[in-house]
Amino acid sequence: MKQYEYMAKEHLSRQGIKIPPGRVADTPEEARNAVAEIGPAALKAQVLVGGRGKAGGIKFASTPDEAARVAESILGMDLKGFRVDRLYVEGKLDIDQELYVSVTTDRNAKAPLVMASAQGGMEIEELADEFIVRRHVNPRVGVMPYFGKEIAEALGLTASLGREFADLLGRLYQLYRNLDAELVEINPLAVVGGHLVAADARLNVDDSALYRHPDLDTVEEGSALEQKVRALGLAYVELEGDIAVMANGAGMAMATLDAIQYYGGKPANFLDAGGGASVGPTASALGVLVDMHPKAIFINIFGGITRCDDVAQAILQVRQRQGIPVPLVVRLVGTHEKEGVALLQSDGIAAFSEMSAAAQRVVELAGEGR
Amino acid sequence: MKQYEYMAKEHLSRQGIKIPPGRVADTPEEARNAVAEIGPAALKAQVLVGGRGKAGGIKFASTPDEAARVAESILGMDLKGFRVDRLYVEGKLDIDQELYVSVTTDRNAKAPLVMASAQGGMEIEELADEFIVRRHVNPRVGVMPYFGKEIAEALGLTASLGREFADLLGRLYQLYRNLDAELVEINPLAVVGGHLVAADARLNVDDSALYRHPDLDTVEEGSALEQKVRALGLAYVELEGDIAVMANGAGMAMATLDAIQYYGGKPANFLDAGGGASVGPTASALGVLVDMHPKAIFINIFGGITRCDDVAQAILQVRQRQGIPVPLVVRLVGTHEKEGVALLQSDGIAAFSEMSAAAQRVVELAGEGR
Amino acid sequence: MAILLRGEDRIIVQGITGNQGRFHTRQMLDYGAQVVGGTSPGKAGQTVEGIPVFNTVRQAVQATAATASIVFAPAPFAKDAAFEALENGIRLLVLIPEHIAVQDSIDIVARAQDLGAVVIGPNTFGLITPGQRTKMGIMPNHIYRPGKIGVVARSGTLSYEIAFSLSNAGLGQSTVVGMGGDPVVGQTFISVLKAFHDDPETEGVVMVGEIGGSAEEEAAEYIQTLHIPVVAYLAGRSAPPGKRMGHAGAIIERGRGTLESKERALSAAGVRVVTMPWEVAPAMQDLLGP
Amino acid sequence: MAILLRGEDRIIVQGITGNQGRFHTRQMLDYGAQVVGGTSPGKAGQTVEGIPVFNTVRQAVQATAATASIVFAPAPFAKDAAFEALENGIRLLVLIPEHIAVQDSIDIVARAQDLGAVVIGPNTFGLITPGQRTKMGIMPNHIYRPGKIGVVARSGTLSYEIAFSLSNAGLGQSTVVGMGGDPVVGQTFISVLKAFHDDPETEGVVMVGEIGGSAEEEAAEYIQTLHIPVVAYLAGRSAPPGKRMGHAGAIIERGRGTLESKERALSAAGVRVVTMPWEVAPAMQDLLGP
Repeated sequence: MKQYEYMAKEHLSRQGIKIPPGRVADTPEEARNAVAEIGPAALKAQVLVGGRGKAGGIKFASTPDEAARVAESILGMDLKGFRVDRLYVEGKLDIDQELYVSVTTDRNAKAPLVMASAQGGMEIEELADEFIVRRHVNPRVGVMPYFGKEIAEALGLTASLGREFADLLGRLYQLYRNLDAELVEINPLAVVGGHLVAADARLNVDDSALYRHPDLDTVEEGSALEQKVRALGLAYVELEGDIAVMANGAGMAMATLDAIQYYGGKPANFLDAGGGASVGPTASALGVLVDMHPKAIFINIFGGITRCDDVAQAILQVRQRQGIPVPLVVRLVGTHEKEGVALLQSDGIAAFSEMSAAAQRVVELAGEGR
Repeated sequence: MKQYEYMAKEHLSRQGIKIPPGRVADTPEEARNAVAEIGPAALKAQVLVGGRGKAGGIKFASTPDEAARVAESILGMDLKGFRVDRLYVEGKLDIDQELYVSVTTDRNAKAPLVMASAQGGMEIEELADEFIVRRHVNPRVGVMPYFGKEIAEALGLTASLGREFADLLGRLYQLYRNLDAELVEINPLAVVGGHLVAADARLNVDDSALYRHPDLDTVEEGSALEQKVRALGLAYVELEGDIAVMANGAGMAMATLDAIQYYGGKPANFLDAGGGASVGPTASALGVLVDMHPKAIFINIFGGITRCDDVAQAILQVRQRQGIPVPLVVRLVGTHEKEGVALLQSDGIAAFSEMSAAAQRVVELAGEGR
Repeated sequence: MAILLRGEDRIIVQGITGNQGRFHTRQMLDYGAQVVGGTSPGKAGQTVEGIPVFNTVRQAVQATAATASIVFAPAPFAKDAAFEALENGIRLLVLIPEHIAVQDSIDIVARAQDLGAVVIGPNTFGLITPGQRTKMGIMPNHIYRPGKIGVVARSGTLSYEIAFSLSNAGLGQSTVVGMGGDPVVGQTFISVLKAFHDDPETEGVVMVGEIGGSAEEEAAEYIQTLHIPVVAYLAGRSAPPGKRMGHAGAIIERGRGTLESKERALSAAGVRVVTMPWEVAPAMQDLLGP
Repeated sequence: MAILLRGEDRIIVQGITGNQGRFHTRQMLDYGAQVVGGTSPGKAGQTVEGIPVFNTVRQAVQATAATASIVFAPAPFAKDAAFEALENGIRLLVLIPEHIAVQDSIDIVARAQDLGAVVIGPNTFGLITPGQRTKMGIMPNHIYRPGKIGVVARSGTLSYEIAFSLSNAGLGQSTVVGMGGDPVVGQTFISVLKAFHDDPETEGVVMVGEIGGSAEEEAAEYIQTLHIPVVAYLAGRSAPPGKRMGHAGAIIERGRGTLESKERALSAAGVRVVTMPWEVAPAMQDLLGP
């Protein structure tokens, strides 16, 4: 779960990392008051996209009146598909140098990774490799002062700034660990009057660890429909096409989308019904697909833990309850395959056993394909 | 540094371990008020000795008036050489079972050690080995719930009490780590209505780590003189005899006491002047010895880091400043030995080079020995 | 032979009295696995499917001499269960739960490395060695056949699909290993490929990967040093960048971990890369020759 | 030969620009030790006694290929210094500071074990190998002579006393090791005795122990398996129970760690136990024979 900049900064500050003075503003009036209080400031759109600045999501105001005008212009605007509902009004900094620092998890190394650069301000992907210092953290050891000093040394910081950087990196790592962060990033990490200040911040928290952080502000991502399906406990992503898809297992669901595309079709969604889902949840998930009004529906099941007859039951339930007014292709093999196929047949549905044939057929029925 | 029971309990409570209701009382009136507030209670002398109960340092009171009377009788009493200045008035518990649990450091294993017993209430040394469960904590892992459950299992606790014990042990270990404890002990750990309550507690904090705990209540141990010498940064212990001793290095100082005793003398103190102490501190230490009015003084120096001429200078300073009115024996070898011996000779003091001869001589001069 | 799991391995089930634990204990026993005990706090003395239940792993290991464990604990308790197993001498640990906090997985994997233990998962279907009638996992029993093809996969159902198609094509499996779908898991493609390479009975390996991360790219470098036919199928060809696809593993961000980069690296390393699951078995038949 | 420290060891000094670091760098160089570098944050480019100073151990190791380090940091910073050394490849680490928090020492010692590194101290005078003209420590240079007696001690000055008396009696030393006076230190009597036992040049060992703890008792069990003459002197015969005597190590509490129990155990193991420091050299001469 991503956190807005102002939330991320609040966490940094609680961890003892210096941030500029700032206020949240949801209206031009609040922006005016904020600037009246803290002086010349940057008004920053609180949206979960990178490159806000270039897209016009960050503007400056020297006076309260200017702040209100600028806020008026940013609030409500569309920033790369996200509506701006909130601003963070932050005191302007007199920056000598911009650094970059982040802690994230390196899946391959199975360890935390610190990245730092003396060329901050840019997105890290846009930085050439030679400007980035990468050091894995040994999780048995954590980030001790010497480790931060080694990185500071590699960045070419002075001894006193190096000590401050080492202290900050220790705190940043503590935040990463204590808050179960996937990523905590300060960019730019500004050098202001010989001291380090977090001028912008990103914080993504591990969804699997949210149960440990009940006090964390909840930030919903995705469309209303995505949020609704996820609330059922299912992994769901909206896509551009018209063939609705349900499969069991994330890898299987991805392979199913690939197969549709392979035959020239366009999938409407990714839906992992999970391994071993029972009749009820499977029916709910299918109901959502029907409500999407796709051109066709493809159900691709390899029954392992999932029982084919449970899936067949779910299909029949949805047919009875709300009807399935679009072509439906079902591929059903594995555990209790016979019973499932028989059930579907009793309702006039012919199940495929080959994934390739089934994918080809649903693309045809949707009127797409080569 | 040891903490009084009431301090230890405060720490346990902050760590989420259940303690009985309690109040500190320095006067009979405060004891009366405490019992008025919390009901029938135990009045416990706050002194740093074991076996308070047997020595009459713990008594019960059912009413406020009784509390005042009992407090009157305990306050000011001498408990194994310690004056009772403070009581801890603690709500009486209806105890079903008494357990024992502690976390301490095992020097040989270089790791924390958990000891637990289903036979709590007694001093751990009085418990037979077969009643004590001993398990080292791997410092790389710490105390996780499974570890506590394994110990609970060995103690024969029920599943629900076992879970509570495992939770408590995790907290106790956190306290041990976070507070740099040498020992944290709950004895008895009372089972009250199916739950665990810390009925008595001990907490000793590592002196070397006190700088990390500036908020910790300071508890002074030892005589006024011991405290005064320790304030000079020197290791000092008062003993029973009449031969004052100064040596450099703890092992050397101990060996010096042994040598005095070997020749039939009785050392008055242990004083480690430290390795490499300069003239000033060495003179201060010697000054303290003179003030003790011993029968004789023995200075035993093997100059490694410590320079023999610095020691000689210190001796001359003290002689000039305050005089040394008792027999003085100096043994001086090692770094700058020649210079040191010459300096002493210039002031009429003959230095020994053999420790045995010197020890024998000082015992003679003190009029002791075989 | 086979890799990691053999018929003689003595297995315990942590969380044996839960629904999942109970069901899969039955399935493992039916397959022929030597399940010798299970744990569930406060349930010592009971039996599940004839298998004795203990309160702690310590007791279970003492009583059964088990060296392998499969964990069915809920995610918040998985770290404790994993450490309980590792600290009590378990050296093959299968972690079924999904949604284990990543920091917990990091700690588990690091500790297992220190102790020389093998962790499969978390968020895995487990592993199965058909030729020795043993498995630790939740995969369906009937789709595997004994044979000489090693399979290593990130994803469960997709690996079933491919194992089943191999079986149907007469290509039995030496061992099928589920690495797990979580961001941090105990194995890498490299560690499993190495084990297959060292196994004289494995004659070809199927890699089932997916978008996200760079495990496949790193494996490619290693494969160049191997002398064993490898077929790779990677899911996620159609996935748009920046979208999470169920598996935390399956996310493409910032232009890394794309299907193209993975396929390019694997092809360059001599791997036969196929684009659809049903192409795996024919490709392997082709590589192995008549 | 010798144990733990040899002439070819390349040594850095952490905290080389402080008073202590500077003084003992000079002493070590005078003795013949290969001090190749030192560290002090922000002082890179300077030299101390002709030795180059680096900001970090990482840089020092890269530039000098050092594998040994002696630490002079103040106690609160010793853990960081120790980990800096260990994580950067140092495999012989001498920790001079006293009063390091015990929890820090526990962490340092555990990490060194994991990495296969040798920690001497904390609160040690270090170690010296006279026959190879090398030392890492703060002991006076002039009291040692090359020879065949190994010395292992908890306490500094007392060990000087005994080493000097050995030298004066014509009994030179192979290596003299200071285990350190803190409650938790890197070595045990057993680990050092084992090293002496495995060293073909060491023909006898002197143990200098003291009251408190049970390291001597545990060593006694081990010594029974050795075939090497051992003389032990233990300080603290006159110490009253329950009093701390400077060394955190020297405390007798609750009837354990008494001098009597130590001497009994050592004598039973065949160790020649003497009661005064000046009896050590004659006893060793007696054991070794003419």
